[in-house]
Amino acid sequence: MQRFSAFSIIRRGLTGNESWRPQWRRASPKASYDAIIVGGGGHGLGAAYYLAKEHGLTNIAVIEKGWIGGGNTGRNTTIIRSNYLFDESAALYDHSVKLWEDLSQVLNYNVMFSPRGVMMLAHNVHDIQVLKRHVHANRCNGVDNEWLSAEQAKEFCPPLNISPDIRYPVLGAALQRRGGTARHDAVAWGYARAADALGVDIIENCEVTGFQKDAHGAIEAVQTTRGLIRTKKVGVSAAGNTSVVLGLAGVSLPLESFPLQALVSEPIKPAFPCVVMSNTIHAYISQSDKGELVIGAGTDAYTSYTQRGGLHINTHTLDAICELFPMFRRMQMLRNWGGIVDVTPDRSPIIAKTPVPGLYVNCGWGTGGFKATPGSANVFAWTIARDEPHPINAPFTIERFRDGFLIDEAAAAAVAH
Amino acid sequence: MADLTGIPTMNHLTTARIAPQVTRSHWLAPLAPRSRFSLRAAPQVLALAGAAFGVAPSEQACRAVVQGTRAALWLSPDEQLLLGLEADTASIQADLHAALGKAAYSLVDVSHRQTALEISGPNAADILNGASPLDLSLAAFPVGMCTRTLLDKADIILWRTQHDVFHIEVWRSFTDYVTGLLSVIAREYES
Amino acid sequence: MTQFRAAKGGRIDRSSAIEFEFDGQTYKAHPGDTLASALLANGVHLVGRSFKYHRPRGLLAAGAEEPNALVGVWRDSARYTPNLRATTVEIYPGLKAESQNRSPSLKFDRAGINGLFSRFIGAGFYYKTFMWPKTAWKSLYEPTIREAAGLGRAPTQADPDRYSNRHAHCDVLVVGAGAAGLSAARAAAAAGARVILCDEQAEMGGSLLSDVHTRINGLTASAWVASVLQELKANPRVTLLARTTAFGYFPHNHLGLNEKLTEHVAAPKPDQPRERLWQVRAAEVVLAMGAIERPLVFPGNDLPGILLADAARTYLQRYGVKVGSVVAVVTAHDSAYQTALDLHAAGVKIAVIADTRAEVSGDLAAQAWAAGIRIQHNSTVIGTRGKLRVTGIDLGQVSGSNVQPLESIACDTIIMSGGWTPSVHLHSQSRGKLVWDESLSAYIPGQTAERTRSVGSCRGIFGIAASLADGTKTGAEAAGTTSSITYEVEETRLANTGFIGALPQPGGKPGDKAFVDWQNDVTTKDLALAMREGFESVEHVKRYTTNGMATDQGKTSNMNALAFLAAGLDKPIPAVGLTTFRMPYTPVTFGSFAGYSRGELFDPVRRTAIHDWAQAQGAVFEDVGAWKRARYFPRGNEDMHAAVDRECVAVRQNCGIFDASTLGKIEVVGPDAATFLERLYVNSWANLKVGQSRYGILCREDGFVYDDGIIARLAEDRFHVTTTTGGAARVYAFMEDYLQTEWSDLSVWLTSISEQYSVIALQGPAARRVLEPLVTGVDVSAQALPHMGVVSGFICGIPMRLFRVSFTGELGFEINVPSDYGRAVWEAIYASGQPHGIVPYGTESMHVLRAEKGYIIVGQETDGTMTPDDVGLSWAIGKTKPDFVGKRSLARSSMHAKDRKQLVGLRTQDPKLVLEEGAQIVDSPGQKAPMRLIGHVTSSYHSAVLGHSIALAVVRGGRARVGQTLYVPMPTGDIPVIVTSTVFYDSEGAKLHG
Amino acid sequence: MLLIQCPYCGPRPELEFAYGGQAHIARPLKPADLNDDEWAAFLYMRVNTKGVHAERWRHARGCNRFFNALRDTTTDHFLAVYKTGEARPALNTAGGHS
Repeated sequence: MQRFSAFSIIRRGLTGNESWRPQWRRASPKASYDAIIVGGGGHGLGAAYYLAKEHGLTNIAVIEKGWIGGGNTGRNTTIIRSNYLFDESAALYDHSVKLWEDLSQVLNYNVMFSPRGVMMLAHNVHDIQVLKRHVHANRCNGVDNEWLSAEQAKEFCPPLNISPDIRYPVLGAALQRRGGTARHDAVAWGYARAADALGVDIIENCEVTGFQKDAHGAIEAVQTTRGLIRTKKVGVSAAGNTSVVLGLAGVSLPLESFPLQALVSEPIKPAFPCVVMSNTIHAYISQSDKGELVIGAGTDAYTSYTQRGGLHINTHTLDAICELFPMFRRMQMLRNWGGIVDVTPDRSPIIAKTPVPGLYVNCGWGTGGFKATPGSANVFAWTIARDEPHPINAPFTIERFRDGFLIDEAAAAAVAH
Repeated sequence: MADLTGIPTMNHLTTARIAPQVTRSHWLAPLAPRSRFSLRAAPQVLALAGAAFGVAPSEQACRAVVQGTRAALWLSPDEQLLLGLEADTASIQADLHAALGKAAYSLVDVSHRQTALEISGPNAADILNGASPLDLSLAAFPVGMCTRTLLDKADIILWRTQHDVFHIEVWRSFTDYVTGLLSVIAREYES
Repeated sequence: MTQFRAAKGGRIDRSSAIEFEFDGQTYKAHPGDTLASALLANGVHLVGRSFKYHRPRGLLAAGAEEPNALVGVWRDSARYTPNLRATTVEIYPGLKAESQNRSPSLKFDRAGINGLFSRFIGAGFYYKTFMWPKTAWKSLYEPTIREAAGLGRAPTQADPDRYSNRHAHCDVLVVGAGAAGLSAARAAAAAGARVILCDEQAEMGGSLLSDVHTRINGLTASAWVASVLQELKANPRVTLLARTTAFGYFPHNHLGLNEKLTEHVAAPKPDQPRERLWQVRAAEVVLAMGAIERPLVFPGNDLPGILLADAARTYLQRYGVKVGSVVAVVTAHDSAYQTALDLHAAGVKIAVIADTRAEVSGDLAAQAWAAGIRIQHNSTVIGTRGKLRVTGIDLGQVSGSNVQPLESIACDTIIMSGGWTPSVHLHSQSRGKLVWDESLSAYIPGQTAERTRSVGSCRGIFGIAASLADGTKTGAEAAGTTSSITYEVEETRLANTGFIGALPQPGGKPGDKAFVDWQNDVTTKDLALAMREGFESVEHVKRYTTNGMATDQGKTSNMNALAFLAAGLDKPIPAVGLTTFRMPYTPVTFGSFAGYSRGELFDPVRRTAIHDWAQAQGAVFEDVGAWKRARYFPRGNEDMHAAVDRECVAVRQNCGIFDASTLGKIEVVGPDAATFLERLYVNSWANLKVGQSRYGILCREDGFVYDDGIIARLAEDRFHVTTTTGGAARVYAFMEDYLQTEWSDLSVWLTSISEQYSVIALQGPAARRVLEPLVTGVDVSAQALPHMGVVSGFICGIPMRLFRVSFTGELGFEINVPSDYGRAVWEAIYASGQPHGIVPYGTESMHVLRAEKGYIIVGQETDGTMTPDDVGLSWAIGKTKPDFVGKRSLARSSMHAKDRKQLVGLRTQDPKLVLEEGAQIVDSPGQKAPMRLIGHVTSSYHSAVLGHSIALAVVRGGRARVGQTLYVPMPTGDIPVIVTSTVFYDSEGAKLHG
Repeated sequence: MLLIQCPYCGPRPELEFAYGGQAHIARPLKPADLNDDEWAAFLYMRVNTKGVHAERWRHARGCNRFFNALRDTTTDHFLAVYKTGEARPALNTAGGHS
């Protein structure tokens, strides 16, 4: 792997940048692998990296039906935080944040993790109760999250409108300083490059068309648009398309896929220092390093695989943004896009074994998957390598729905991801 | 002891922040109190109510039938909104119960649940379309058509009584919002 | 009269001169100018600095595709708009504009030095560095990058302007009012269709407005446009929308249009909205978006003074502006010859027409020849000269794959044409397919996904006659007919040729600083580097180099990048793929999406009939959903705690009056009403007698508590169901769902009566004495109306539904009266209560009073994961019922686990200490994070009546822990608490039944 | 914003409707007879079809009726709407504009 550094940039720059090599090989499928990851997003590429790095499985491949990082990894608002309510969630997401903190150095790829702080606004007494419950639970779990008065919130985020005259005045906020954002494409590319360096094959334009099982019903091969590939372990990280892929193996999941839209403004000089989320009025916003205001909209109401949604979602998102940040009314939307998010009944993910031996799944991240990328990839790799869950993802099974052990962040906190 | 039977209704509205607006583009004002009933039953039972109420409910979807001081608005295959004079509230109720007798139905007094507004004038439809996603052309929304729908963030019943006159029924706590919204939309037609 | 204003021509109003400011300097212009044309008229080409290298940039285009000339326009301190394209900013007297992304000035920009390091800061360099030391990213690198990035500055004050919204429907929506669009609209209108025609420009007509040669039906092009517009204006079924951009194509032929209403006005009227969002539902859509001229990619192609040939013609013929004095033309398409001839006719010297093609036929070449203009075939450009403005062009001669330097020619302007790229944006947004047309070397619309049709040059049909015919035929089709309209056209035919990719260079190497994406500073070298590093998917290259991601969304850059990529990968262009076209077509103001929604119109403010009374009494309100509820009624300078203490004591000692009107209410009527509730709620209802009420619990099918409320039986077939305030709408929908889709066998109907009744809660020992004198037709004695009894009668002559219920634990009544009478009845009760010390109390006191009794609030004690048993309500479950919603889920073993969180009471040792709601609970002191959390505090108050603080909490296995000491870990240390029963006050309920 | 054909009121904007999830999932008549897996399947398992999806809509801001629809989740085009209780209609030709 060509090492990245200021020095290498200058050295190769002086020779006309001719000596740069591909960041990862353009691999073609081998006849068989020790393990195959389906889905070349951050979660899948990350799982491959950790399988190779921490579990010594290097004869593995990531197969992606399109181009890597082209799904939700490249379509999200890059918010990273771990101030979740339940112990199980806090543990999972904080494991992730810890990995984020030195991911650039570990991968030798600048993923631009920027812990600029994630602030969640309270607009009524109920919000205050819910967010304070978060603050206390997080503190006791060793996750940073602090309560701010409206004035302190304004101090942390000057554009915030804390006037009592707005429809839902800001009464306070919960702030996680370690939270922030990262450069989404770089996460996929960084993992791809590092995994490739460890021998992992990254195979694009290769779609799964079926699974082949042995006499005991265990996975023995994957049928793809690029031929049959033998393997005894398959980890599926297919986000919105998980139901489709698992369906090929006869596994049905408690999932529904919805369109999720997001948008950016034209780039402007630094005007917004942190990430702000408001569940009550459904808005979240930050500013990218390129200068664009990055704004998340809600999901459309109906399941869909079209990767696009309605105009009304945008009007409702932007009226909330303009209400909270009235100086942004004259800003202009530059680009809008849609992703497909797979949602579970309790809005928490599934990272688990499936009823089919050798088949593992990492899905159900809804609107919150990006922040969990390293952590989820890390424990998913463990689960695949050892055929048993890591303690952190042990609660995130499929069976929890049968047994009623829901991890219901949505119902409990009603805080958007 | 205090007897309030005589006091004017619409306390809420008269203290609300709206007064009738008369402008070049439109006329917007609250309408007088009415007696209102939600009558829900199977279509054939609804038909029975016609004689007693004095208005045969429309069988066609989204149509209002008017007879003298009374009107029946189709809201759903099993739901009609009956409008009458405020003074007739008790008699309407009694007549309908008598007429429907043992039949299975639901008659509920909702006179005070909602208020009525009227918007009219050359720009009435344009102003409504500032917040209503419906096609309000006469072809798509003829005189006599009524429906529950949305006015931006409020539920309303929209009823076209004449080609440039719309009757709006809105739950009382949304009255301020609906009137406020319509007046803001209307402003540009004054400039 | 400035030196570059042509002697005649153009559509500007030369009779009046207006002044405007750019970067603090005052210039003259004419009405009808754009900021761009006015600057050119004043000889100003340098208008901006590029995103990364801060290279001096001039105008490239004359329309919405402009990548360079981004300016900020300043109306007043609250009306600053960044990143506007000078080519679309209409001049008005006093317009103030400023250039962006430069410091201190356009002519001298410190960051221009970046250019020297370009070899080190090429595509994606930032992914490879800024990683050491780790902490420096946040403290140093990122702030530096962010400061360097971004173009304009954000507005800093709230925008006072208004924005308008309009939903519209039509039979045919025509997007674009050039030859094809106008003829399509005309044909559709002639067929009687309801037509909306929109065009992004101030004047409709498109390229016809700068075409002085073509004749249509004997008229000049612009005269023909005027006549058609007049005809369409006169048609009441046609809506013409100029300055209106169709920016988004949404599912089911729903399109978003942005209309600019006041941007061109010096002093807009106060009530005039700045912009209007049109949300159009069209039965049929006709896209006539035209084509965009493609720039040529050659070394130094980004100097000020280098622009698109058609832009030069537009500036001349539409704005009467000459782009320079000595112009070199580089072209791969005939149309640039017309421009050269027009400029020549206007007295501009044409130094050379360098044509990339081997031979050129056709009238225009002949005319140029005749005019004595030098034409050089097989040309390429190997370099340009100049710093802040082009001063010369270095031509090369192509023979086969070999490129020889030819000569250097002095000029102050270069105009170029690589041919035309059809604007397929909206077709693609609608999810229509695109197909590669080799003969046009362009993508054109293929299979459609909506009811939409493309006409004219946006589908590769060039030429006025052809576009008029195409528009007419298609416009009629969209209106469901055929048209007999024909047009007589005299025009010069042009060959459909062009060049995509980078012009050939000596040695076959991509030359230096050959820009593909002007605004984002993406050169052929960046694209080459991306390919070298293995980024081959067009989406990867786009993201790695940021090509096409600038504010022009790649309108001038995508095709050249694609071709360069294809060449580099040695694949045919269609094999490389295409990036998705995304909404919006051009940037759209946030405010126009928000529309009227702000302040009270952001979300309805719901007020009860008693609200104004409470306000007059100085009540402090809280938002509960959309409702405003009185939280407490301070007297004098009481704070909330003082007011709440006083209110609570008053209720317990005398009586209090509370506005409960926001509670949800549903009247459930029909022969099967009881059966319905039996199946839905956990309780039994069959045995509930008429005139009685019962506390009901509603679970979701998953067994968790969903809502609760009092349900009264008014008659055998009539129930009055109350829900929580927040639950009103969702419980109604929940009931309708089961009725309509599961239990259609039941004869029962629902009617929301939430707002039919004002609900006045009268609570306290004196309640009966306050109520008695006001009511008629009812006996409110304890014998006649026991706890949970319900009766109809009159209060002050007003019909009422009287519930004897209590959410305080005191003797209590809830009086339901028709809402119009709510306030009057409230005031009558309040008056009657004066001798008994009645006080109004708010939601805060209500919370304390119910907590003293251990009554739960759904959403506070429960959180979507609690069963009825968890919150101590298993007593309410109808044990003998075979089924109810949620019963099966409650039978799962996990629902009976010993360590489930259960509702308990908590007492602190220090009676004054009030725990924080949401605080966590552990079973041993001194734990370090991560602690073993066993529960949390759900409600916590100071109880003035009891003289100590109280709290409710959910704790694992809580009911078995009563009497134990647990700990609430706070930053300041652990707070020991004793687990108690949930009932702190009148546990035997004597007062309730008094 | 989708345009949805209410079987009672005709074509109306999506804003007036509430999505009701997968259609034809009947609540078991005797839930007690189901084992935990069967009950969980009823509660939570959804086909989440990529293609023609039978789903429930409620004209919540209109006539308030639930009804069913066939929609292609890869295009969002509606292929059929039908009343609650009616069988899923067979599709003669898939596709077509909505």
